[in-house]
Amino acid sequence: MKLVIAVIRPEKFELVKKALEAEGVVGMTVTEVKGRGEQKGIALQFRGRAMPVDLIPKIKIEMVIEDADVDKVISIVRANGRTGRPGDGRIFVLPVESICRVRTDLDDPAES
Amino acid sequence: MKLVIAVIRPEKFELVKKALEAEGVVGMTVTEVKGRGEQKGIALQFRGRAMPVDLIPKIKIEMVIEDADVDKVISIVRANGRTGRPGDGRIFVLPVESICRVRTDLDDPAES
Amino acid sequence: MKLVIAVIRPEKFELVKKALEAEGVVGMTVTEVKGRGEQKGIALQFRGRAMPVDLIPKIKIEMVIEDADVDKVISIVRANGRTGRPGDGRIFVLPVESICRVRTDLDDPAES
Amino acid sequence: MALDSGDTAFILICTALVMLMTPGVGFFYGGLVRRKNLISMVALSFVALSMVTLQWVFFGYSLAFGPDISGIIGSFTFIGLEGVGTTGDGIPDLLFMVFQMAFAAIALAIVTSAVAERVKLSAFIVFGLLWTTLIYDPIAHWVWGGGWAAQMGIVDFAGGIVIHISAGFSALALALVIGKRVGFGQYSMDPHNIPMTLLGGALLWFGWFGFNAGSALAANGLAVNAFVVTNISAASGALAWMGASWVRGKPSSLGMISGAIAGLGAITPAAGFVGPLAAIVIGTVSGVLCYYALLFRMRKGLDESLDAWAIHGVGGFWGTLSIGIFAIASIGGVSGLIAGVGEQFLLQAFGAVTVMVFSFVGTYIIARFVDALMGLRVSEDEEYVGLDISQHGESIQV
Amino acid sequence: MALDSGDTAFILICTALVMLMTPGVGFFYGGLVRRKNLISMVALSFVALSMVTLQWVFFGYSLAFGPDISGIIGSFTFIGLEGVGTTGDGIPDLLFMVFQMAFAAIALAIVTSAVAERVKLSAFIVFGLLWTTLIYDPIAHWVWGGGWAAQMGIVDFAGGIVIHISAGFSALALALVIGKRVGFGQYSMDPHNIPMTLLGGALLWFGWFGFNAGSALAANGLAVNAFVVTNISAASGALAWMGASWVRGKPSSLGMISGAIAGLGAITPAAGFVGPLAAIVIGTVSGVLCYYALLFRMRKGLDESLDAWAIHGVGGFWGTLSIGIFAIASIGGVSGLIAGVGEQFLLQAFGAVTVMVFSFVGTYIIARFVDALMGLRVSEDEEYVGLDISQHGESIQV
Amino acid sequence: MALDSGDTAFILICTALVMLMTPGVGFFYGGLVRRKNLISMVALSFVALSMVTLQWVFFGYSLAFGPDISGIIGSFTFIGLEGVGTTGDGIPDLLFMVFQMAFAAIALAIVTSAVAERVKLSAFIVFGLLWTTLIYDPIAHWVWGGGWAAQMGIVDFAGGIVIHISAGFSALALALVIGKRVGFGQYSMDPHNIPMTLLGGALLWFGWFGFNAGSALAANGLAVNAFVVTNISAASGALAWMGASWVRGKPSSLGMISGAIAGLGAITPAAGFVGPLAAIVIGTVSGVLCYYALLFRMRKGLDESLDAWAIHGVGGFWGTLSIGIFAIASIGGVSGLIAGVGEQFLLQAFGAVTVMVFSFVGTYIIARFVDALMGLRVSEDEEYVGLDISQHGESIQV
Ligand SMILES: Nc1ncnc2c1ncn2[C@@H]1O[C@H](COP(=O)(O)OP(=O)(O)O)[C@@H](O)[C@H]1O
Ligand SMILES: Nc1ncnc2c1ncn2[C@@H]1O[C@H](COP(=O)(O)OP(=O)(O)O)[C@@H](O)[C@H]1O
Ligand SMILES: Nc1ncnc2c1ncn2[C@@H]1O[C@H](COP(=O)(O)OP(=O)(O)O)[C@@H](O)[C@H]1O
Repeated sequence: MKLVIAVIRPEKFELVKKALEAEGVVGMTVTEVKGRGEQKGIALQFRGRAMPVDLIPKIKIEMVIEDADVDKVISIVRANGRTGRPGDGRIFVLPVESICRVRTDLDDPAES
Repeated sequence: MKLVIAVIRPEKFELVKKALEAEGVVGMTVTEVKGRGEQKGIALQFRGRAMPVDLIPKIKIEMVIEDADVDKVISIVRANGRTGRPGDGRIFVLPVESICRVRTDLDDPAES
Repeated sequence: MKLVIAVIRPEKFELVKKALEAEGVVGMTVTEVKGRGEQKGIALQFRGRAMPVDLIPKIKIEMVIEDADVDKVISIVRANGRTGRPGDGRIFVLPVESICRVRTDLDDPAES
Repeated sequence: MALDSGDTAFILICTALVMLMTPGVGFFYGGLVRRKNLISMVALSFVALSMVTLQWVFFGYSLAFGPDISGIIGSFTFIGLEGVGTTGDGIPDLLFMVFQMAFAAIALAIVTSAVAERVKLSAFIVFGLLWTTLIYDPIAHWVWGGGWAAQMGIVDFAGGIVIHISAGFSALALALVIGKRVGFGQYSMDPHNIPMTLLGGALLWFGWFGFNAGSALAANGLAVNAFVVTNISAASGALAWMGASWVRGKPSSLGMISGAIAGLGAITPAAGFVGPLAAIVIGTVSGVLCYYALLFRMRKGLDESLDAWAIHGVGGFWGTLSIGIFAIASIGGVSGLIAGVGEQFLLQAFGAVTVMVFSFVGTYIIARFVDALMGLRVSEDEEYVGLDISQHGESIQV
Repeated sequence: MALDSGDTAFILICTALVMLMTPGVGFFYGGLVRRKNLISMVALSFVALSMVTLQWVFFGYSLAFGPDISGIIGSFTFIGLEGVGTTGDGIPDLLFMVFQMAFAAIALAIVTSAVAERVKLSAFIVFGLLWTTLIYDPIAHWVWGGGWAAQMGIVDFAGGIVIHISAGFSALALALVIGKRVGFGQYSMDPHNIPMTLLGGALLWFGWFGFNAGSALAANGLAVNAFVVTNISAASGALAWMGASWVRGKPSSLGMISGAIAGLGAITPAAGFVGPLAAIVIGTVSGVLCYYALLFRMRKGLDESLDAWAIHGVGGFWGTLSIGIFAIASIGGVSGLIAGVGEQFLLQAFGAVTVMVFSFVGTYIIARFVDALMGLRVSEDEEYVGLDISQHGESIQV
Repeated sequence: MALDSGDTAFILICTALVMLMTPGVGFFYGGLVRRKNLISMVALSFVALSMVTLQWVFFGYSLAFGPDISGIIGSFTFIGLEGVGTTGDGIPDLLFMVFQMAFAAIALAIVTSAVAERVKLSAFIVFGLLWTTLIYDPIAHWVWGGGWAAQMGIVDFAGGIVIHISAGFSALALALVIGKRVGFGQYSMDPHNIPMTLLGGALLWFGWFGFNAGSALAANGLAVNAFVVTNISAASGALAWMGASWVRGKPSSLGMISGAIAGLGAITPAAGFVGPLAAIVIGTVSGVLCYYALLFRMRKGLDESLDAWAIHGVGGFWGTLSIGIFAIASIGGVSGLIAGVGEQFLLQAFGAVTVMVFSFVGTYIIARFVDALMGLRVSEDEEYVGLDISQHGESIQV
C-alpha cells in the first residue's frame, strides 16, 4: 500500500475528485492547506515593489491505495489538476506499512 | 517509530482521545478534514434522485509512537471510535525514520 | 527524498518560514492543526481544580526535501521555532518513495 | 382622536426593530447548533417571518384582533386586512396590525429551538402554519384582542404570556414529540459559533426596546418606563446568570447573554407596570431561575435543544407573576402584592397557567398530527449530514 | 408649514436605517464571493458610502435636486449645500438632503455586484464618482427632482426606477465591460459564507422599512401603508422564490433571501400606491420572475456576478410597471389598470424603459472609458490571490 | 413645557441605537484580536453595558446629573432613580437618564481596548466599576451636569470630552499599567477577522447617528445638523485615513473603517456647532491625525492594543478643539476662530487638557490599585491559551 499525497489547486479539486472516482479511486481524505512551491508563491507588484504572497491556498488529498494503482492515480491527478502554470501542485508517494478499518476488527488490506 | 494516522468520526473524537490518554498515548496532532470511503459518502434521497454527499467531516489524528505500541493504539481507536456503521474511518500506519523535539537539541527518541 | 513534518508554535511560524526560505528551503505545505505533547497541554488552575486545555493550536509544516537537507532543515526549525518552554513542538522525518509535479509530466526528482 | 405623528413615527420604527428580532433569533440559535446546521437555523427564522406575514394578512390578524366571539377568538371581519385602514386613534390601525405581525412572527421563530438540527423543512412549514393559527392567534386574542383573559383583568404588557409562555411551553411539547437529536447526551454538541450567538443576542436586546417600549403604542412616559426597565432587567439577568454560573465554573459569555434574554423575557409582561428597582429584582431572579431551569432540563435529558423553554417559558412565566408582586398603580394602573393588593397576582397566575397548559397540550397535539401526516423529522442520514446540506443544499465554506 | 417633530424624528431614524443598508449590501454580497474577496466586497460598500457622501455634499445633491434646468438636470444652486437649511416644510430641507444621500450611496453599492472579485480599487473609485454623477444624479433629477419624468407624471415612490432599475442595468453593462471572472463557468464559485449573506439580508430587510416608509417623508398613513406592503412583498418574494426553486431542487436559504430582496425591490416604487393584497401579487411575481432572470443570466454565461441585474434590475422594472396595474387612487393618488385606468401603465413603462436604456448605455460608456484610462480590472495574478490581499493587503485568519 | 411625542419618539429610538453601539464596540474590537480572544472581547462589552446599567441606576446618574456640589460632582438626590420621573421638558427626565446611561456604558466599552487579550475578567469588573464611578461620572458632571466646565462655557455636544478623550486617555494609562501582551512586537498579532470588525464598524456608524443627533434631545433642526455632519465627518475620515495609508502601502479596509471612527469621534463634540463644510475638514484632519497617532503609538512600542487612544482619544481631542475653530453661532450659539472669536478655542483647549490629564492620572491610579488588589492580568499560560477558554471556558468551533 502507498499513501499518495496530492497538493493541488482548490479550483481543480472537483474535477480531480470526479475523475478519480470514475476510475474507482474512491477513498480519500481531504485537507485545506496553504503552500508555496519553488516560485515562492505569487509576486504581486505594488508601486514598483514586489509584494510576494507566498502562501497560497491549496487542497491536499491523501489516498491510501494499492501499489499497482500509484501510476494510475498520478496520471489522473496530473490530467485533471493541470493548468500548465506555476502552482499546479505536487504529488508525493509514501510507503504505508499497514492499514485497517475502524468499523470492524477484520483486517482486510485488499479491500481498500 | 511509526506514524499512526487515524481518520475517525468527529463525534467519537473525545472518547478516543480520552481512551488514548488513559493508556498513556498522549502526543497527537489533530486536523479537521473531510473524507470519503468506499461508500462514497452518504446517499441522500431527494425526489427520487440520489444526492450523494461525498465528503463528510472527519477528524484526523496523527500519532508518532513506538513500534510496540501500534497494536495497542489501533485497538483503542477501534474500541472507542466504532459505531459499526459505514463511515467509522480508517487507520494507516507509516514508517518514521527519526523524530526530534524543537525545545531541545537532544535527540531522545525513547522519549516519545 | 524525505518528508519532514514539523509541528510548531503558530507565533513562531513566520520566523521559521523566513529562515527556511533564506536557506533555500522553499517548498512547503502548511496546515493549521491542534496538538498535545507529553505535557498534556496546559493545565490552567481554576478554583483549585486543574482545568487542562489539552489541544493547543499548532502549525504543521510539511516539506519534501533531499535526504541531504534533512539535518539542515531540522536545525533551522529548531533554531527559529524554539522558546525553550514546553509546547515548542516536534519534527518527524518520513521516507518518501517518489515525488512528481502536476504541472508537467516530466519527473524531475532533482528539482525539488 | 387624530393621528399623532410622534406616536406614529415611534411605532413604525419599533415595528422595524421587532422585525429585526426574528432574524436575531435565527443568529442567536444559529451560533448554538453545530456548524452543519447553522444555515438551516437562520433560514427557519426567515421562513417563520415570511409565513406568518402572509398568514397574518390573510386571516391571522382577524383571528387575533377581529371583533370578539365569546371571548375565544376574533371573527373573520378583518380577513385580507379588509377594513384595517390608515386612520386610527393616535396611530393608524394598519400600524397596530403590522406591529402585532412582528410579534406573531418572532413567537414562531422562538419555537424553532425545539426542532433544531433535525426538523424537515416541509414539516416545519406545515407545523408553523398550524401553530400560529391554532395556538398563537387564540392566545393573542384572549390577552390582547378582548378575549376572556383581558375581560378578567389579566394583563400582559408586551407578551410575557402571549409570546414567551406560549412559545416556551410549545417548544417543550414539540421537543417531546420530535425526540432527541441522534447522539444527544452521548457526545458533546457544544455551540460552534458563540460570536454569532452574541450578535443575535445584541440584535435581540436592541430590538427588544421596540418590542417593550413600542407596546405603549405611543411615545409617552409609559413607553419610556418600559424602555428603562427593559434595559435594567436585561442587565440584571445577564449579571445574575453570569454570577450563578460562576459559582459552579467559568462564567461563560453564553450564560451572560442567556441571562440577558431571560431578563428581557421576564420584564416583557411587566414593563408597563413596574419601576426600575423592581426591574432589578425581576431580572436578577429571572437570570438565576432560568439558569436552574436549564440545568434541570439537562439533568432530565430533555433535548429542548436551544432552551426556549428554560429561558422564554420560565422567564415569561416568572415575569407574568411578577406583575402581581411588583405592579404599582401609578405606572400602569395595576397594583401587586407589594402595593398590598393580592388579586392581580392570582389573576396573573391563572392566566399564566392556563396559557401554559393550552400551549403545551395544543402544540403536542399539532406536533403529533404533523408527525403522523408527513414526519417531523429528517432521516438519520440527513441528520448526520446536517440540515444545511440535506434541507437547503448549502454549506458554509469558511 | 412649520417643522413637525414627529415627521422629523421619523425621517432622521429612517435615514439612519437606509445608511445601514449600504454595509448591509456589502455583507450580503460578501457572503456570496469566495473567501479571498470577502473583505474587498464589504470594503467597496463602505467606499461607496463615503465617496457618495462627499460627492453629494459638493455637487451631487445640487445636480439631482437643484432648481430644474430644462427637465434634464438640477442647477448648481445647492453646491456645497449652500442654502440647504434646517427649516422646511414638515421636515428640514437638510434632512431631505441626507435622506436622499443615503439613497445615492446604496445605489452605487448595488452596482458593485458586477465587478465582484476582480475590480481594481482605484478604478472603482473613479468609476463610482463618474457613475453617481453622470448616471444616478440625472435619473434622480428626472424622477424626483422635478425633471421630465416627474413632469410627465411618471411615479416612483421610493426608487424602483431611480435605484433598482438604474443600478441593476448599470451592473449588467459594467459586467459586460469588465468581463468574466477567471474560471467562471469552469469551476464552482459557490458562495462561501451564506450566514453572512443572511445577515446582510436581515439588515437590508430592516433598513428597507426606512427606505420605503421614509419615502412618505412624514410619519403618516402613507408611511404606514408603505411599511406594511414592504414587509408583505418581501415575505411573498421569499416564499415564491423558495417555492419556485424547490420545484427544481432544494429550497436554498440563498434563494429565500434573494426572493425577499426581489420582493423588496419590486415593492419599492409601488409602496405608496398599492395596498396589501396587491403587494402579495407584486412580491410573488417578483420572486418567481427574478429567479428565472437569474437562471437566464446563468444560461447565457453572463458573469454579472451577484445578480444586481436579475434581482434589482428585473425586480425594480416589474415593480415600476406594477404601479400601472395595481395602483389605487385612494392610497397614493394614482390609478392603474385594475382601477380601469391605462395611462399610468404606459407612463411607467416609458419611464422604466428609458431609464433602463440610459443606465445601460451610459454605464457602458463610462466603464469603457475608465477601462481605457486605467484598467478596470486587476491582473490575473491579483485576481487569483484575491482582492483582499491584492487590493487591501488584508486577509481573514479564521 | 409638556412632553412632545416626536421628541420623545426620537430620543427613545436614539437611545436604542446608542445601546447597540456597545456590542458594536465589542464586535469592532473582537475582529481585531486573535481568534482565541474574540469571545472575551465581545463579552467585555456586554459586561460593561450590564454593569454600568446597574451602577447608573443605583448612583451613577445621581453623581453625574444630580444637583451640583461645588462644580465637582452631583449629589445623591437621584439615588436609585428617586425622583426621576416620566414627565419633563420636551422629553421625560427618565428618558434623558437612560439616554445618558447608554453613553456611560459605551465609554467603558471603549476602554477595553487597553486590556485586550490579557485582562482577568474579575479584575475588569472591579476596575470598570471604579472607573465609571470615579472617572466617568465626575467628567460627565463637569461638562453636562452643570459642573465647572459647563459653568465656564466649555461645550461638548455629544461627548468628545466626556466620552472620547476620557476613554482614550484612560485606555492609554491602563495599557501602561497592565503591560504589553506576551510576544507584542516580536511576532505578528494581525487582526484575525476583519469582516467582524467591519460589522462592528457598521453598527457603530449606524448607532452614532443616535449618539450625535440624539444629543440635540429633540427632533429638530439641530438634530438634523448633527446627523448630517456626523455622516460627512465619518466619510471624510474614512477616505482620509485610506488615502494617507495608501501613500505608504495598501489601503486596508481596517484603515478605512478606523478613519470613519476617527471622523465620528472628532465630530462628536462639534456636531451641534459646525456646518457640513467644516465637517469635511474635521473628519479629514481626524483621519490623517489618528492614523499618525497610531503609527506613533506603534513606533513607541506601546501596546494600547486596539487604539482607543489613537482613535478616540486623539480624534476626540481634535474634535473638541475644532469647535473653537469652526463653530458658527447660528448653528449652536457658539463662535470659533473662523467666526473671529478666540475665546471658545481657549476654553475648549482648557477643557480638553484638563480632562485628558484627569483621565490619564486617575485611571493610572485606579489601575495600579486594582492590580495591587487582585492582579489585572491573567497568568502567562492563560494568556497563551486565550481568554475565551481561560476566562469563559468557551471556544469557537468554526
Ligand atoms: N517541497 C515541497 N514540500 C511540500 N510541499 C510542497 C513542496 N513543493 C511544493 N509543495 C506544495 O505544492 C504546492 C504547489 O507547488 P508549486 O511549486 O507551486 O507547483 P509547481 O511546481 O507545479 O508550480 C505548494 O503550494 C505546496 O503546497
Ligand atoms: N483509501 C483511503 N485513503 C485515504 N483516506 C481514506 C481512505 N479510505 C477511507 N479514508 C478516510 O476514512 C474515512 C472513513 O472511511 P469509510 O470508508 O467511510 O470508513 P468505513 O470503511 O469504516 O465505513 C473517509 O471519510 C476518509 O477520510
Ligand atoms: N507523539 C506525537 N505524535 C504526533 N504529534 C505529536 C507528538 N508529540 C507531540 N506532537 C505535536 O507536537 C506538539 C508539541 O508537542 P510538545 O510535547 O508540547 O512539545 P515539547 O515536547 O517540545 O514541549 C503537540 O501539540 C503535537 O501537535
